[in-house]
Amino acid sequence: MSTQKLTIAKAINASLRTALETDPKVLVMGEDVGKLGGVFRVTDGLQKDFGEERVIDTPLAESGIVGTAIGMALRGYRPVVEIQFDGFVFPAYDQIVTQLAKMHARALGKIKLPVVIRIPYGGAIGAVEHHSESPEALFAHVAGLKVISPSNAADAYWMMQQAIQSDDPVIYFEPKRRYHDRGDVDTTAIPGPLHAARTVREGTDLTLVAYGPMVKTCLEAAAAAAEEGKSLEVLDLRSVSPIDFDAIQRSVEKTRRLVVVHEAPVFFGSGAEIAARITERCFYHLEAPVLRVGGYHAPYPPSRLEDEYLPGLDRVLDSVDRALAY
Amino acid sequence: MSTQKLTIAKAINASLRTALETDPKVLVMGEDVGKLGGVFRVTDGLQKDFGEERVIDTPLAESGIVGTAIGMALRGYRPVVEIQFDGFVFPAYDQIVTQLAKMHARALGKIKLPVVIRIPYGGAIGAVEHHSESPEALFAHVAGLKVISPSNAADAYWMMQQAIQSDDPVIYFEPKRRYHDRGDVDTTAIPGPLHAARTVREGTDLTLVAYGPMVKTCLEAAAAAAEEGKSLEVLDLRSVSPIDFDAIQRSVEKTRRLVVVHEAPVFFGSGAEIAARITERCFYHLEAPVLRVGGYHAPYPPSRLEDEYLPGLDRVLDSVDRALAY
Amino acid sequence: MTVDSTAARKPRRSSKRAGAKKAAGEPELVQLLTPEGERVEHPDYSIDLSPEELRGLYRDMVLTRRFDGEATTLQRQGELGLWASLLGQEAAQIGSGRATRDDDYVFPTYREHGVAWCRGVDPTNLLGMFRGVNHGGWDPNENNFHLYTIVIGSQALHATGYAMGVAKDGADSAVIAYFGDGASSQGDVAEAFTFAAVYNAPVVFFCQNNQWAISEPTERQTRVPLYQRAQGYGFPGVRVDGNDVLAVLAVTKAALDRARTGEGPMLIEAFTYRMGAHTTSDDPTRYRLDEERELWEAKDPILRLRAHLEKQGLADEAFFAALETESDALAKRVRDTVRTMPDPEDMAMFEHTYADGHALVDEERAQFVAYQASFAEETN
Amino acid sequence: MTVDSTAARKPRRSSKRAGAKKAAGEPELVQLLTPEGERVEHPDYSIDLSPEELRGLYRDMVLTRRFDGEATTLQRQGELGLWASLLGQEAAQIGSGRATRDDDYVFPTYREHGVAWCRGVDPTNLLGMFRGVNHGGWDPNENNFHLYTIVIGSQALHATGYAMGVAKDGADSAVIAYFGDGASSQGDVAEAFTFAAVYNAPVVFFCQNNQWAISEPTERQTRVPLYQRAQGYGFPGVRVDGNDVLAVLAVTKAALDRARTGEGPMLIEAFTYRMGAHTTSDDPTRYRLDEERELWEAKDPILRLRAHLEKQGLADEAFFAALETESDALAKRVRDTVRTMPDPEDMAMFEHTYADGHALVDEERAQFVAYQASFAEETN
Ligand SMILES: Cc1ncc(C[n+]2csc(CCOP(=O)(O)OP(=O)(O)O)c2C)c(N)n1
Ligand SMILES: Cc1ncc(C[n+]2csc(CCOP(=O)(O)OP(=O)(O)O)c2C)c(N)n1
Ligand SMILES: [Mg+2]
Ligand SMILES: [Mg+2]
Repeated sequence: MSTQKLTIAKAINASLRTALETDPKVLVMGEDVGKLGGVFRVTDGLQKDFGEERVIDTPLAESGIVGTAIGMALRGYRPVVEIQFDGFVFPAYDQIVTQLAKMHARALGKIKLPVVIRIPYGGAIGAVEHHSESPEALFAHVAGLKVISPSNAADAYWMMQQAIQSDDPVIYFEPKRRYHDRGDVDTTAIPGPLHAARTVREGTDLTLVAYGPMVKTCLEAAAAAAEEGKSLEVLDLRSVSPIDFDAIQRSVEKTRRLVVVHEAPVFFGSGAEIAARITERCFYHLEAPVLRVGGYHAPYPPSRLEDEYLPGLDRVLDSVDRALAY
Repeated sequence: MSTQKLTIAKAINASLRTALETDPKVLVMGEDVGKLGGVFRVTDGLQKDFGEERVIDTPLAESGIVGTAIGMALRGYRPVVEIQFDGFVFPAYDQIVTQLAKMHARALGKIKLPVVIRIPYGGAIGAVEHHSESPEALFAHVAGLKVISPSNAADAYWMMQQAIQSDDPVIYFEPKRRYHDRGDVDTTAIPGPLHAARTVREGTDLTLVAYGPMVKTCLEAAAAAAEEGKSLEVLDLRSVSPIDFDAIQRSVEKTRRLVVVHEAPVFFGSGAEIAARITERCFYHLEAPVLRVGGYHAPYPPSRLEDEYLPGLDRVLDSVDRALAY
Repeated sequence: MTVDSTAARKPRRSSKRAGAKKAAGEPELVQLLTPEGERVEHPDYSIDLSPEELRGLYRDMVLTRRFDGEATTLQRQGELGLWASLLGQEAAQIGSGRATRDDDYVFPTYREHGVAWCRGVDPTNLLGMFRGVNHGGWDPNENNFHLYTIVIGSQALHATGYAMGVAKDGADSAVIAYFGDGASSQGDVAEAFTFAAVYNAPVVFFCQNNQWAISEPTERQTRVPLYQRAQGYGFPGVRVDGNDVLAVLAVTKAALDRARTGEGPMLIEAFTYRMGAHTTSDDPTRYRLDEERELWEAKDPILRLRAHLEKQGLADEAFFAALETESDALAKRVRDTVRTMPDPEDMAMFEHTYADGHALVDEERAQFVAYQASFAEETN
Repeated sequence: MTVDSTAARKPRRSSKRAGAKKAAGEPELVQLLTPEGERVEHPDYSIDLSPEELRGLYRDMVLTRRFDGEATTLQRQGELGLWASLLGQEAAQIGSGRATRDDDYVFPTYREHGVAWCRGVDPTNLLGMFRGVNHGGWDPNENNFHLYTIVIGSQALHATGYAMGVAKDGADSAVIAYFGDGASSQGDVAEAFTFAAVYNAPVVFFCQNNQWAISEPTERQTRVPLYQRAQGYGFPGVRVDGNDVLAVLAVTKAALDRARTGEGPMLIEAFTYRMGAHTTSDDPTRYRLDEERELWEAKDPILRLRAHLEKQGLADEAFFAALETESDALAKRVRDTVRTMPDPEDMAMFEHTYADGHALVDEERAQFVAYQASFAEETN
């Protein structure tokens, strides 16, 4: 066993390093990933150690980055692409949706597209426009992509390992506001399945489902609720496509109440899919409708408003109370 | 009153013609919209009558089309943009999501973006890849856009009039497989609100909600169910953002059962949002979970499989039976 | 798949501007065979083919055209949902396709049936997507011929990325990306130029300027000849007579050789003409005059090479007759194969969305099986 | 906002290639004032300014730099979340900004504080988005100065569309789109070139090549000088010394005049240098050497004009002293304004998503009000 205490950012860095070391086909590419080490330093030191042929600073063109990554994957490489911020993925959206997601099926399985797209996402970092968004639903709706998001350092490390090893395109959403959260990372552990949810706190009265940055918020909410005598179970979803509905179902059959929390706008967000499917699966178990806590139907606001826009402790607890009141 | 029997395609054409005649600021633009009249002839004859300055054949570049339309809107024009097929909107997705949708808010309301984006969408026309998709959820999730889809000729005419008159960007999804369906269009009528749903068949046992091409399918399903003694109410949603939840709620409070039907994949589709919100609003009214009928989590299949992929009469009735069985 | 004795020289330094000199309005284009079938010389590109090779190119073009015509007929008969004919572009495709080596990689758009032929893809495999039984019916790696790409311009980036990979591998293969005049307007093509230039990728951009993008003439895409686009990205562009199979072969071979020896990307604009409709769904009478087509019939790529073969006595009646028979046989095989091409199984919908599986796909597949079984039950 | 007596000639036919001649490795650039402050002539571009106008340009640059420096300080003090400094790019921005007419329309990126100044936008209005109180704190139509655009390259298309509208209106205004060297790689910028060329739109593309896109040098975006990009799209490109306010003014005015007289688009590459960090979040020591910056300090746009003013006796000590006082006052006003800039009301989140309203926004607004009210109740 070899356990280190790492931040999420450093855990991703370590995972990329491991992949570059163990598989000569792995490439890292994106804007400023080289000397600068990325604007969040997630790729820090990699170009120095693996050279410009493996860690590639690209022209400023996201469609070009993803499009050429597809080409390199066709040549047998396994590119790990960085999109600098959530709001800048859209120039690449066509390549992701019409090519990356569909090419394996188009070729009747004859070719594989092992491309990982890293996207630092989410708000609460006081940034300017386009730097705080949560577009995961726009990828989960698209068949052919897998969409995941770690909430802690160990997952950040292992989910990146598994994403790179996957022969499918994976969108890896990094909870940027949690980049500096530390956790134990055992780089010799045997990881569980990539798309399985994990119960991060057991409870009996209500289930909170979250992923990425909102897991911590939900744990805080559960701790606060505990002081009021409410027992909340918290599930870290880890994967948004596929979603581990079995795990949610198991929990809801026990707690009979579900609140889904994400930063992304509620309207057409992950919460909608989870609410719809879990209601179908657990119709006779649910004591209350599945409630959703998330962003409003508005562009992500100027940062001085983000505390109001984002789901925080109070809004989560408010929904918990509403669900428990049924 | 001036009522004509028109196909949906002709009704849109007539509506564009009216708009070009009455407002010198209205422009029509897109690939092949001029001499050819569009690949579906929806803009047939418009360039001949209004000239190349008003009906503009563009270079083959969707981002350019939407991006320049934004610029023209800033100059005071009201561009109506055609995207040739659903699957080709993605190169413009960045301009739509990061610019068109957000610019009004970015300017604190100081500028308006009256741009209509016409997208022929949906399947069942035996086409090759990228020509049969239903990407409406990918627009509805984005605040700042309005998303609508007519199901009949009269709506096609009037909703286009209202879309053009709206000061907000409107994504106007045209049910291409229904282009040739005829209906009465009264071009002097006073239309109802753009975003209001309409009850197209009254019923008492279950509500079917659909929009665009699936309305007809649902009406057929309701007729078939009637023969078996089941009374289905059919709601034509007409608008996917905003959604007329009040109308759905009213209907569900009466019928107590709801099935949502769309061509788009079920996972993260409109049905999820409707199921989630209606379950919340009608928790004590629902006798069955809201069921969803739609496409599978797979790329739109080769056309020889589309009958299996798309929700048809049988699949709708199957879900109706399942809902009624609760 | 290369005509190996093609003696195309590597472009000299000066060739960067080959074709850049304007002659009376129209830019010069590289031509080695006049519309009348006369061999002419060009300072930068030359070619020396044996009679057998010349007949081979002729055969390629004739068979490709016959296949293409048969597909059009099959569409009219309802066997295909759509067909995108290459009529008129045979020289551009056979010339460039025959310039490639087995280890080169080709990224076509949706009309490169002639290139597919050169790469050894069975023509009947091209028909699946147009019939609606698949989205691409061949294994790209079998002939280093990628699937057809419908979203205009996308494949230029895939080609560039592939070429970057080739360079990383230290291989001396080259990559060729096909696209149209309309595609030149897409941001993806521009970004491909940028990436290819910056990384000096071994990729040849082969633009078939057939002068139309559905109903839009090339003037809707550019106001200067397209080959000039390359220069502003820092690599050479050249316009070649796209109806002259010899010139296309020579220029493409030179460009591929250039790429494989580390000299980076190049843009070839093959100036040609789409003789037919955009696809079988299209009606060109709405937007262009018959006269234009007639003008181009005089420049027909096949007639031109035939004239040359005949004038030079390089092929006899027996050759042409045998080719006719071979064409008929090909057409028949295509017909028979398409007509018996089975529809995919329903369950195929649930295959190949993912390589590693996906829980939702499993769930939906199971539901579908149950749903279908419910009919069986009812019938019981 | 024009310096009207600017006697920039319309570029002659030959000027299409101005700057295209290479001199010892580096392409020629248009220069009218040497780094030492000497006036020089250029065959295609000339300028003749009064002492007052020269002092005006100097004042613009000094005040812009002072404002910019103050904003950097305010960021360090926590009053702003971020600042994108224009340090070093004052001449490129003031020269081009002063070349515009009131009725022209400007599409900036996020660093055009000097252009905003020329357009009459109150500098304090630029700070709102960097403080996080809004996404764009001015009315674009008040000064024909669009909001800052953060998504790289997008605004090039808005500018082109706007210019197409200007042409439709038959107006003789021109449009100018700013973007960086990095932005030149974006498909949107290429598509803007295509649209502008095809419709002959009255738009000037003004690329500030400050040689860096965050940590990436221009070689990551192109292997030839960027101004050459234009030619392949069928319009002229020129490289101007971006640290020479006179040359920038002359070239931009000529390009705008060209556009307004129906000669279509033009690309100006202002060759300059980002003296500071990309933004206050950036650490340039990780990727570039101090020496480079030092080299460019010798070409400082402000010192250069000051040297000229002093050498020619066009400004006296009193002028410089008064300007110093004015700078201090500006800085103080900026400081005071920012510090008292109020946060937006919570409810502002629900404003302006739509012009015509949206039922969901109404619903969420009502829920939010009820939610907030619930706290008030609890407190009661
Ligand atoms: C992104 C995208 N937009 C629109 C289309 C529809 N479309 C198919 S072919 C075509 C014209 C292509 O013209 P060109 O690139 O010249 O190729 P050609 O068909 O002439 O071979 C268009 C607009 C598409 N396939 N992809
Ligand atoms: C589409 C997009 N991708 C990435 C970014 C992140 N980003 C912001 S500025 C910048 C570099 C821009 O360089 P350049 O165009 O040269 O302008 P400069 O900052 O030098 O003025 C990058 C990559 C962005 N804003 N938009
Ligand atoms: Mg073409
Ligand atoms: Mg720069």
